[in-house]
Amino acid sequence: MALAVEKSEASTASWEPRIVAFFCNWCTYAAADLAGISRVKYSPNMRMVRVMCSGRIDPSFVLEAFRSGADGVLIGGCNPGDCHYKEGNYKTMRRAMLLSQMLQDLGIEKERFRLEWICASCARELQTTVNKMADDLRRLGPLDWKGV
Amino acid sequence: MTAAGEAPRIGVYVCDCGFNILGAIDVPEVVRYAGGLEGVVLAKEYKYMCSDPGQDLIKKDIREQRLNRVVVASCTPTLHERTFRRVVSEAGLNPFLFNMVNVREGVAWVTEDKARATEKAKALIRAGVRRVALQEPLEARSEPVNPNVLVIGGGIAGMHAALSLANANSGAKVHLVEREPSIGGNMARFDKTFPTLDCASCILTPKMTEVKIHPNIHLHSYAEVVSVEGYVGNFDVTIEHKPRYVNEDLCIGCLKCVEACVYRDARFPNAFDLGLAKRKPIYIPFPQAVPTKVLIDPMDCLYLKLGKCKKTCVDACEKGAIDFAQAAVRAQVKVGTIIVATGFKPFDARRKPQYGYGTLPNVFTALEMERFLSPTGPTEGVPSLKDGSLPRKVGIIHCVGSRDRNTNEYCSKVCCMYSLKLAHLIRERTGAEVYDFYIDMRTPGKGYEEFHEKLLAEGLKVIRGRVAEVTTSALTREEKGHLIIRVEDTLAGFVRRIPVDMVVLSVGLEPQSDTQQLRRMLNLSCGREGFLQELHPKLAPVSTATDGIYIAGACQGPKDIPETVAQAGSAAAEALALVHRGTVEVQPYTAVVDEAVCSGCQVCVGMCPYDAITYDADKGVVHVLEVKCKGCGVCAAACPSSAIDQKHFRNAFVLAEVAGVI
Amino acid sequence: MRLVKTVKYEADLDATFAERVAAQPGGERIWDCIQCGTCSAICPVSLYMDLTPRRIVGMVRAGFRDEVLNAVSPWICTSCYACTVECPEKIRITDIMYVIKRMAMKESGHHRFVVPAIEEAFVAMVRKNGRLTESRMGIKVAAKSGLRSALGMVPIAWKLWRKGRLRLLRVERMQNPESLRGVLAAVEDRRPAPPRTGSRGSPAGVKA
Amino acid sequence: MVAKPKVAFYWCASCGGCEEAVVDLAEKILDVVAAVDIVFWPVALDFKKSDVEAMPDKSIAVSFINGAVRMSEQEEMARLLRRKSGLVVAFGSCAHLGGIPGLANLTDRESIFDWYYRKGPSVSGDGGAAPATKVTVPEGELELPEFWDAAKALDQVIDVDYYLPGCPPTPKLLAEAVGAILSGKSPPKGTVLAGTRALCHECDLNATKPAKLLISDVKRVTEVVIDPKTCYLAQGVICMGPVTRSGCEALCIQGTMPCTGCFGPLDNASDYGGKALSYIASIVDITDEGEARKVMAKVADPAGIFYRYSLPKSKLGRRRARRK
Amino acid sequence: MKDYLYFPGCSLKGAGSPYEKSLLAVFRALGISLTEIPDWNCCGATAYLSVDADMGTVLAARNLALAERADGRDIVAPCSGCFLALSKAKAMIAEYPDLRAKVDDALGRGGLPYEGRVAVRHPLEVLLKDVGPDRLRKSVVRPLKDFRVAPYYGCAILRPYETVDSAHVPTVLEELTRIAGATPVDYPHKARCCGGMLTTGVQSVGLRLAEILLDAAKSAEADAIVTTCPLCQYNLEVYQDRLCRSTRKDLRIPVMYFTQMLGLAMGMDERTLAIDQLFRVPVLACPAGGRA
Repeated sequence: MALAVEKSEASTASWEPRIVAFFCNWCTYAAADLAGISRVKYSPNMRMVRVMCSGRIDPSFVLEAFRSGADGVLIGGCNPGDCHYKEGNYKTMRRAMLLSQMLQDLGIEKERFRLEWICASCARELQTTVNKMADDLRRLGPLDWKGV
Repeated sequence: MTAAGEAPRIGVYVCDCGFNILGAIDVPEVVRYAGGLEGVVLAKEYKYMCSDPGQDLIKKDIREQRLNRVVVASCTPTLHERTFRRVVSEAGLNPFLFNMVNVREGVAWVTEDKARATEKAKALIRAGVRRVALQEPLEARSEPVNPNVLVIGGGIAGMHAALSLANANSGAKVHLVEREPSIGGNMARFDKTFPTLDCASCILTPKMTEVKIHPNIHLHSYAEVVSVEGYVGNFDVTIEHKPRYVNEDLCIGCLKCVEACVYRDARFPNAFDLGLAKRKPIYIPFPQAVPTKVLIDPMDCLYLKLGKCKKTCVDACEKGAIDFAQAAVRAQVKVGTIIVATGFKPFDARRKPQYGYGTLPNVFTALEMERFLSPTGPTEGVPSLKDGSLPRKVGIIHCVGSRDRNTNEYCSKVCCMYSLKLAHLIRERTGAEVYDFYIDMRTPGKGYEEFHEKLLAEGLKVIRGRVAEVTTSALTREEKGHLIIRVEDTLAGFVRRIPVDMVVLSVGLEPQSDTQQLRRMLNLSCGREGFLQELHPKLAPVSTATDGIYIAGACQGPKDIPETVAQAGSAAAEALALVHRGTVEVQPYTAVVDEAVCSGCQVCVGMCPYDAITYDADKGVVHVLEVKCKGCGVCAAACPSSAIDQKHFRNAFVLAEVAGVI
Repeated sequence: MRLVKTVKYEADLDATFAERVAAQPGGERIWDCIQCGTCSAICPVSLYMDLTPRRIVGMVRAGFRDEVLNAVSPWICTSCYACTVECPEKIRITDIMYVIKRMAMKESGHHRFVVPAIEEAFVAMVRKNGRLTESRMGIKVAAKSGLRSALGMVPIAWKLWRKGRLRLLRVERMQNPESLRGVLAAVEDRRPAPPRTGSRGSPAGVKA
Repeated sequence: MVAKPKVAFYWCASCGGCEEAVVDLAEKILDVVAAVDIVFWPVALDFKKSDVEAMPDKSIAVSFINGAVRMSEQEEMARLLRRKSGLVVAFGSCAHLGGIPGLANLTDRESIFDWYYRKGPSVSGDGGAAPATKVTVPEGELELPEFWDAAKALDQVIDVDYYLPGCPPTPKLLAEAVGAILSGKSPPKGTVLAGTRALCHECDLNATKPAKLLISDVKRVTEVVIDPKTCYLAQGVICMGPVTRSGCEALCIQGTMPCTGCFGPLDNASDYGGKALSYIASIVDITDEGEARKVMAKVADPAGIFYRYSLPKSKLGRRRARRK
Repeated sequence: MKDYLYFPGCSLKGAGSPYEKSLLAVFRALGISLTEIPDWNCCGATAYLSVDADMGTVLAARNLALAERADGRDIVAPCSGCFLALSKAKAMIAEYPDLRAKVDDALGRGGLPYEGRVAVRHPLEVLLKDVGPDRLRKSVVRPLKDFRVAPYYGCAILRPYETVDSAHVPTVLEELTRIAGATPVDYPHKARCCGGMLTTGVQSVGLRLAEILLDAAKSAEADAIVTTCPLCQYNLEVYQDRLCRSTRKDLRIPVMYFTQMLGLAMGMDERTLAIDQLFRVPVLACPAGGRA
């Protein structure tokens, strides 16, 4: 199918990690906008998927991302207490704790799955988080998920 | 096949945004690539998609090319999603069959390498195309807007906003909440204002009275907003009135009670005068206070403290206004929009011990100096030393707590100008020789630089250098008994030690200490300095990420009076626009239940912070109340049998996007 | 009076100087300097400096290599770190002074000054014994700092000796200094031998 | 007399419980035997592979294959039966989702061999002898089936028509299934022959849930005395009911054991473990990070708990293969 | 009681010996054991940073590594110079990966791994944070009544790291003084450089700084200056006569170590505390006090 073609296209030349990022519309996505407005450069390995609340993120999304070729998954949510929908981020926090453990049991290093609280004005934090993650992944190498 | 049934015919439009995107991304290549994606019938590049010709281009194609899906790759959706949704709907397409791909803030502006930026842009567009192919038509809901407005903060910003709103006679009632006993804010403390040197109270007092008497303004003084629930159009606000121990409706401000107080002389620090002047337990903060109502400080009042006192005040009051039994009362008000004008907090000079504030005599902050210079202040307008004598030499130190990574990195913007103002007034009142120690003299603004030059002409001694310390350790005879200012005269290139009698610290402006609680209560965000964050620095300077809440004045960042007033006006206008429209559009991103699959396990019920999900015991399934649902999607993520999904953010959409970006 | 041309042409400046300083640990932030002069003003010895710390940072940024490397200021810096603590831009001025001292030793032919000589004597002694023997160091210093001040030290030395705080015969030494020398050698090996122009044969002992 | 439809049963990597389930049909089995003619059932009747090979393609009406596919031999037999049968039913959790043997995917062949033939405490002597596909003995060379690196569900090796979930499937479901298939009123291909909603829907305790199903702690069955009258989740006991397909009529719960999920995910659910994890983490109502971490840590071995029966069919399928 | 590793440094083996004697005596009395780091080497001091920063860092790092190998307990570094040199090396290595690489490489040769595990502590910190004011107070048997002390911090323990106390308003020495029953006097520049670094090289400047300080302490009517650093002690003490002559001011004042002050309050005699090794012996109002 089309995907295969596009992938090979993307992965020409030296290998670069692919980071799928799920960002909360109110904080981390806003931080990304701010980063743009203030021209804060960060690694292009990260590609954002916007959701209204980090609490919308079904762990299956993360599993799907890894299965279909992501080398890392980043979730960006509001700081504890700051959720636009009161408590969505706490649910994300607990899911992430459990998911991270499960992923490690399945041989996926914890550096490959991160949950970060990045507020609407945290452009710099976003930059460091993304760059750090990209570096970690380069160190870890491709996940190249094989499945059964 | 799309949800709507017919095969997708997608149009992709990539915006150059002038050179913004074109410069960082190989747009033609991206367009070529997009053209080849599944379901895409046409892909085009244009200079400015948001411009009229750009918009017409889309409309034309929708009609002529029978597009049933549209993707625009340009700036962030927060900026123009609304615009383009309007465009597609004007062309007869459901606005939710449109998808915006963020290649400016998301790619062009944040990526160094053009090739990789181009690749990233392709990925995002690929994802956008896959997503839009699945998107389904939706109807945006609209809800009525309560015409009343809440204004938090009764300083110059709050007052101006309140008056602008009230004068519109839009039928809107303005609830102005001020936590101090009187409105007026910091401006009420000033003697003169720069650069015109006109008397602050002369321009402020009339405004204060107008606020008080205006039929459309409900003033809640000595009160605080304790909770805000709801959302744009209808907020439920709880206001707590602190007890004055004086019945506001009865008190006429004759002050007989104050004279009558058992305390013959004033001996308690008056907060309005920053503790420089004293007051009695029963007092009004300052002569022009509005409302002109007395209040009793329970910490100082004998009766309220110890339960026994002759209560001479009670006898003195003909109105019988004094009421020791008064307690805090909470009031509920409903409003549709909120303006936050909570102002700033002066930097605490104690955090710079090297300047000796609080440890060395005759070191004052600028705000204290404002009070000294005020005719109604502790020294009736003539600043004097602790021993009562007049200072012969005064040093004004700029940037105290500003432009300093050890305290606040930012420039507080107003200090240079107010320091010059203070310098002028101090010379005028005391005849002292005044030194201004500055890093850079920042005087942009109408008539500001002229003011600076006026001061230079007056003989103000300006020294370019940031003071390292104020010390009493004298190295020469003439230094003995003085405050010695240690500074490098950077223009001369020499270190100097300058003895003065009085030091004024031009402290910077900081966010109010309770900004974080306020931010949480109103669901706003703060910048790294801690000031409230505007939605967009240029295009939405008084709007916030939360619809219906606007910010004005120094709570958004350091500002002088003209700027504050201008912002207050525009915040009022934004609020009025909503009131005038009467309704708000609510995004239809609500949750939906597939009742054929729902097992009634009720996991979702506990998830919803708005109680929008109810369990139907007979059917053994749950229902979503659309009006209550705010569209966070937490329930969808939690639903164990994936029976709940979120409109416009369906699992399938998100997964399509994920597959796309990889 | 004779007039000297004080203009600086770009050719007189070293375009790479700032970068080289900034590349050293502690030098990174020179670009943040707002020339406020706090460093100079808090400095306990700036009153004696030919170039105030602020000017040094400014001149480093502008590429005044020779002027900076020949300045006295870095050599009278007492490493009290007051400037570093006070700097509103968190520039590590003390570290920058160290950077300049090191460069001066390697690059500027002429130390007009006794301090560098003392520093090198110190380093040499530690290389040898792994520790410092104050008495010996004192003698070396006296030798370098000229007869007059050397004589001035005699009564003090005498008193120290009487108080048992100066042991002339004892040399402080590690059990096995070789272990240390090995380590230091390793550091040497790791880098291309730098051109130590001048600093060896530099005329030391000139007083300030 | 009319030829009765031919039926085959086969047993791949499984415990044999599914075969038991067939026997558990009790007297009903007689009807089955009367209605069909069992042409292949290694556990009960003596047929050889060659007999099956001899049959014409598609001559078997239905093959019920249970167990995960772990070895080359099993794949071979599965393919053979597929060729010979009109319909193939993945019979039981293992064939359906990989089942308990699928948990082997939390490790790999190397590690398994290493433990069982070298490191394990029960290994005596020098160890080192790991199964090989070819062994030479005095009598000549023997061939053994190859043990794969990962266990698979049946439909990961052959095309499957229906799934009969459960560990084991209940006799009731089996009977219904057989009935449906034989009566020709066969459901659409790929159907899982059980409920279409989660277990809570047919669980009596669902009525006992509180207004808001939120818990402050998760407990293991061993930690508490379960009150059989109220929803186990409400008691803080992890129960897979909400995330598991119904059809078993809450047998375990009636036996005061929480559901462990043998019927697998619902049709919409993209990943069983992901969903299970998500809802459990969600209902634990703790906002303090430290506290939450403690409670989440009590969910020991999440992969094992949430993928107990379905690891091979999960999105990730197995533990990441060690990179050489 | 907690035990520590001990890094004496070169000064405490020389003119700073009274510091070492009194420190060891006081710590012993408080039941704290100090184990000298086996075959320690010079901390590198400031000299190395001016000549060869890498080597300076490696020198310091070697001592830290030795401490790790010994048993990784906290290092007590009484000499302010050493304290800073060690703390700084630790901080810099942590901050700069390539510096770290150099250190690993150099120490690696000697089969000495460096992990950055050990904490570098100043005795003041140990006394007030670990031992704690209460235990110290209990140990005081002879409060130094009416003894006016000018606390002098010097630079290195406050700047740039502020680990021991605040660089602007330090209070630990005052606290210790009060615990010893003496009276801390307030005077400017108590944390300002004494010029010790310069008296060797640029004596004029070094002595000027010392003069300012002595003058300030005298005019605050202090009976003694209490210091934490051998270099400061030396610089403030040994040039006093010369300064008196050159400035025609009376700048004579005893300069003692905080350990000596505490020791006196704990009732130890002057020999144990090596007070007799000072140029000027503090005069204590209280009985059994020192002689002039």
